[in-house]
Amino acid sequence: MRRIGYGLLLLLLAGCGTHQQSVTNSAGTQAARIEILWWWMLGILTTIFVIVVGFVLGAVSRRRGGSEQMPEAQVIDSARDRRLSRVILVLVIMVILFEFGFLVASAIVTKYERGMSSKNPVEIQVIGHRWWWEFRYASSQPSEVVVTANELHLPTGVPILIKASSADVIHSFWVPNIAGKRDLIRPYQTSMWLQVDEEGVFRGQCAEFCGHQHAHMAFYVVAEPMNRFQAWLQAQKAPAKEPLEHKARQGRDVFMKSPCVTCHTIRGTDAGSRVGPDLTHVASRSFIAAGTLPNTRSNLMQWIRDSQSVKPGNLMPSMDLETSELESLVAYMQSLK
Amino acid sequence: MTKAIQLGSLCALLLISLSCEREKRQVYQNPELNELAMGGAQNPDIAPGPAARPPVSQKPLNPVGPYDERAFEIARGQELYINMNCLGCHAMGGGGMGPPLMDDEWLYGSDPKNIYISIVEGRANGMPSYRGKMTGRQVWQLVSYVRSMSGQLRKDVSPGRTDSMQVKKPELAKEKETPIPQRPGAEQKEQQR
Amino acid sequence: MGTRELTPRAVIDVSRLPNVVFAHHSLLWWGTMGLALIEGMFLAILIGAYFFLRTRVVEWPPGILPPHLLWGTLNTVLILVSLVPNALVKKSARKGDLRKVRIGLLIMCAIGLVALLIRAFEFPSLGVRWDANAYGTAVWVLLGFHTTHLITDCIDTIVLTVLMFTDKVEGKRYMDCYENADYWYFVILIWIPVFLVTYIAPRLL
Amino acid sequence: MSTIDRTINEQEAGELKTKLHDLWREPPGFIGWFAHVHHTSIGKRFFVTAFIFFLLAGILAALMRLQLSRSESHLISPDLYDQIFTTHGTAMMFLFAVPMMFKAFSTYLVPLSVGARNIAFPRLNAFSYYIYLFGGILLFGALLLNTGPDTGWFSYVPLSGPQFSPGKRVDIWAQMITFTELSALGVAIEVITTVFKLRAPGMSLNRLPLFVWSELVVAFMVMFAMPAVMLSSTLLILDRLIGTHFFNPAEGGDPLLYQHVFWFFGHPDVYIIFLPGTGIISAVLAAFSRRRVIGYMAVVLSVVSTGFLSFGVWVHHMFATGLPALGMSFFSAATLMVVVPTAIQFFLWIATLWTGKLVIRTPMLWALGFLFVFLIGGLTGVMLASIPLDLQVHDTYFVVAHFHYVLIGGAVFPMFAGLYFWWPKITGRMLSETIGKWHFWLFFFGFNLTFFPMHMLGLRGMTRRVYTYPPESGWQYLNQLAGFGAVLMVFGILAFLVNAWRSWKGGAPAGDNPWGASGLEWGTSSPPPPYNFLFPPTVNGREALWDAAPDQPVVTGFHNDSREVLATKAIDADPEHISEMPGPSYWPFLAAVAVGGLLIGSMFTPWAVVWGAIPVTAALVGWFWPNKNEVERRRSREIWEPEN
Repeated sequence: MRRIGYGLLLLLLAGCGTHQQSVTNSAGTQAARIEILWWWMLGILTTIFVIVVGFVLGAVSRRRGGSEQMPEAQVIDSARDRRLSRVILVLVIMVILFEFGFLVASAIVTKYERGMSSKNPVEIQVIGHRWWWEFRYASSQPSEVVVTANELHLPTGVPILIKASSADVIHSFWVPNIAGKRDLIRPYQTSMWLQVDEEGVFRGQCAEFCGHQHAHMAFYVVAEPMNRFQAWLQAQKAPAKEPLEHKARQGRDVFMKSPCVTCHTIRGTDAGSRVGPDLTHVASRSFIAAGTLPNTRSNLMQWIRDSQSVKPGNLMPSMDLETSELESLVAYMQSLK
Repeated sequence: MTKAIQLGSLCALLLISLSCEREKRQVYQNPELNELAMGGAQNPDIAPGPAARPPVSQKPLNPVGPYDERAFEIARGQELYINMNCLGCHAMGGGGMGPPLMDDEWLYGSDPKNIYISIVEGRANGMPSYRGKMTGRQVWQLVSYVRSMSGQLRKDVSPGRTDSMQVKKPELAKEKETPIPQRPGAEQKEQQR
Repeated sequence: MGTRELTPRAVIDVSRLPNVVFAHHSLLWWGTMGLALIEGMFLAILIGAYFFLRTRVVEWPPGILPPHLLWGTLNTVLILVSLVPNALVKKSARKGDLRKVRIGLLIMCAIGLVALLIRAFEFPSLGVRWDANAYGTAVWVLLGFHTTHLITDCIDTIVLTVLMFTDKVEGKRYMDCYENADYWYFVILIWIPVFLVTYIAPRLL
Repeated sequence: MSTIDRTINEQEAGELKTKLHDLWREPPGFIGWFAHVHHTSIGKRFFVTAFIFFLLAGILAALMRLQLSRSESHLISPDLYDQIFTTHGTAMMFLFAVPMMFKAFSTYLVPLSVGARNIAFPRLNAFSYYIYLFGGILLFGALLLNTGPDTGWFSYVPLSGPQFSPGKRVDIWAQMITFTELSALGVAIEVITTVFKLRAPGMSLNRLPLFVWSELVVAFMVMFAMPAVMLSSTLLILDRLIGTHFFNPAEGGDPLLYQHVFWFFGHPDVYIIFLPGTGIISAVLAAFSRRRVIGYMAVVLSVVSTGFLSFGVWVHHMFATGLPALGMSFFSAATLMVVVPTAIQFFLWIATLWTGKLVIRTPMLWALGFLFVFLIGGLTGVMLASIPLDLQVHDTYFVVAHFHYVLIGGAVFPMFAGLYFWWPKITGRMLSETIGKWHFWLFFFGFNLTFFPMHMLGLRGMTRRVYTYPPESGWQYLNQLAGFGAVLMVFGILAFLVNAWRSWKGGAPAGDNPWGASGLEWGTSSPPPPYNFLFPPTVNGREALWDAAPDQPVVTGFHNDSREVLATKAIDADPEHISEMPGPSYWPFLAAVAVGGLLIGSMFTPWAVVWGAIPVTAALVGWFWPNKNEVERRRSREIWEPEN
């Protein structure tokens, strides 16, 4: 089921493929810099490892004192010990020099990430909730602010300013392929810059333990060229469309009468609570339940009827609606393009 | 040696067997809850949402709410209290437009079922009905939290302070109020407020 | 049974060594100092936390007056005065002068109890509850930390005094008195930073 | 102190033996068990108890591997999984690693290796044991009661705060910390006093065995680090139970304060766990290379400087919180600096191997395994010191792999090296070499198979503390590999248990010094008699037994009717005075029970602190109340030191 849905997602994002989530498969400026540092370190440290282990094995194979009964403790050749100590001194100095170089390299990488800036960057507020992500695209007029959840659209090739904060406990914002992580700690709001250089879909997730559903607190980054990004942003600004077909309209009524309305917002309707994710354009997203289930009809059904079977302990109650109600509700959800 | 092992495993089993009610983290509501809601209720349809539509039963009502001993559920109730904007009228229990919830006076009765009905049905003088806006389970969580506000619950399940401005003692420090029996005219009094 | 002679061997005969020793010679001293080190570390971190919290708000103390100085100062004076009888206990314990030790200990008990009594007035004089805000929390915990030491050392001293009036008086007891005096010095010492942070800092920050 | 020649004949020696035996032996029977105060019997308890907690926490680890061997597995619920990984981490850190490497090894071995007849403050030592035992029982009992802590072994606020962690789970975690750290602090005081005051004549500080040096440094680190964690957990429980505001941002508190205080303990703790290991390794390498370790002074200085530096690096656990860059790069540099002293020790060990006559026995195998495993952990540690690299792998399985290489490499491998090395001394019987080798190789391969793949998992984005993962992540195969490795480790441990059992039931008698090692502990019989040494020894060089003169003097002249020990001068260890050790007593146990009652009660009502204080005080008074006859005896033979 899940795999089918996943394939479906690929079709959905025609063209730009999903990337294997990995630190060593960078698609962002920071991640790329760090990846270079990583490979260098791996090389150098592996060499050191091989040499040291070589010496140990050499020593072991070198002089054996037999293994039957313990031989007498040997007389110490202090001259040789002193020679050895001098060699060790040299080695230690080399270690210190290497570490200094490493420190400088790291500092440069850090500086680059921190030094990034731009006149009027794309500014996005990332808010961690138990256990989902809220993304708010800043704008000069409050009415223009776009609020979405669990799917972060980013334009490629431009610096992006992330304003990170949390609504409850500590979460951590991390997309391995794009940049290092940043903790979201109430009451702080910290900012970090990042830049995506490749189009594609990248998985990100919460990296700080945040309770029962920490494991299912993921999101997807959709990186696309500026024009496509702008088009998407425009679409998201619009309020929810009046459902056309009858079933969807029934679904809307179910939504307004059921506990759904107490937690979710659908702009353009009476539903305006910010406890749960904003559902104005839920159908435009490729995943539901914070990157847990592909956004298919059957998954929506399962999620609404019995969210607790998917994410035990999450804050959305399992609602046993009657099948007809459920079907129309899902129809409504799917009409929210 | 072997004796020690036997003894140890025995103790282990014992502990598991008396595993604490207080600490249960249940993801589903236990079905008898809705019945509890219906027990003796005038209107079989008060239970919110389809979640609660079992046959009406005339069980004598329970002086203890189903979640009164579940720290986890009570904490969820507290969360609802904030998210559902109960604060709007009742503040953090001190009362405002609505009556205070942390004192000894209960206009509509202090036992869980009455509170349940107050929430689901709504009451005169501005308490809206939340029928259908919450699942039965959520209402019961809210009921238990509301009871903790006036110190009706055990201290080791009542919530501590929240990460917000402190306007009152945390529930686990609230001394128990003994509900005064309902006087006739309580509602008029309420109207004057 | 013939008792075979083992080879004559060098031995160190320790039978004439002293067994009543004071200051850093005695094991007890090392124990006391270890305790003092640990408690001092607690205090250091607590004070660190106090100033960390101070940096989190603009106004300190937030929206209330700093604590009244009266009781705090009174206690400081008393505690500093106790240096004298404490020194007496320590000195005469070293000499094994029972009379002076008893007098000194009695005075110390009295001072300790009075200090605790005054402490009971100090907490209200802070003018804030521990659960009001971070400032209240910090000062209450600081003062509570020192009060705990006051209480423990008070009990310690009382028990010791009782012992010194029984027939259990011996060299070991004098060592105890000596170390108890050392510990009281520590309690005095840590009171100074606690007083400065609790009472003076809010006036300066 | 002058030495004189006198003859000791067998009869005299024999009489002395029986006298000392009656004087020092522990009370018999089950009830008597609670009155034991000798460091060998308390030390053995620390070994056994810590090892049992190691096994229990290991079982929890196996459960986690089982759960993670399939994606989206519903074997274990998230709620239970959270309790399991929290208990696993907490138990391994607070109930196994520190108690085993510091409390057990130092309690049992330090007095023997400095030639003392008992540890300083033996009753405090017993108290430390019971309080630690109660802490452990509290934690695992809670887990069985479905009240196991579920917020991670570090319990970050606000997740562990009153709002987001209802119930008693986190309170139990916090009190468990208080129990175990109280015990650690007690042992620290005992070790420091023992090392400075009870050394054998002639064992000046610059002749202290390297193992004792590292335990001494650790004792000091415990004194400075443990208060921090006791404080962080106490502040947490105050916030939870009496509504203080240390971590409540709305009232001027700050969650970052918790992280600072916690990691100020947390990082030194890694070295508290690892430094005793280095001491054990130095001892084992010396014995099995048949030569002393090269560069005594260098080793000592690097251990000491590690101790100091480790207090300046805690912020590297907080790189991702977005603190100011400048401050962070300072801590990054400090972290890299800690590597230097460890590197020095490493090179010196290898030089020792290079110039020694190696004898490969099981203890030596474990020491060599340590060199291999810990090296990997150290090198990945260098990577983590870099802020950018850390930002990528922080809180992922890469870090999980790293610290298991450091902690299992730095604690478990040396622990087994030490156990195989000192087992003959402790039990008087040898362990089987064959089974020992099986144990080593199974554990060694199992370990690397389990934890090496986790580096890859981390780089592919698998974060820590997840109870499951999506199928499309492609993490399943590596996790299954790790699971297979875990199975091998389990078999390794089983091999050890079999080995221990067989040796216990009838292993070959060990003799005083089966390895021909140099430490003083090898100078007495195995297992040591209740008085440790018939004649307390004196020392003539760094390697006590190897450098001993043909007729090395011994200490005589105690009144053999009371537990007298010789106290020496702090630096140069000249005989200074006679100190009398307290005998068996039930009070430490009762005091521990009283303290336990107070701490557990305080989770339910603050008033427990008040009424709980009464039995505690009573117990302590009983503890210190002198015995009439003893007072008489002592008074009869007091010698006051002259006033200077």
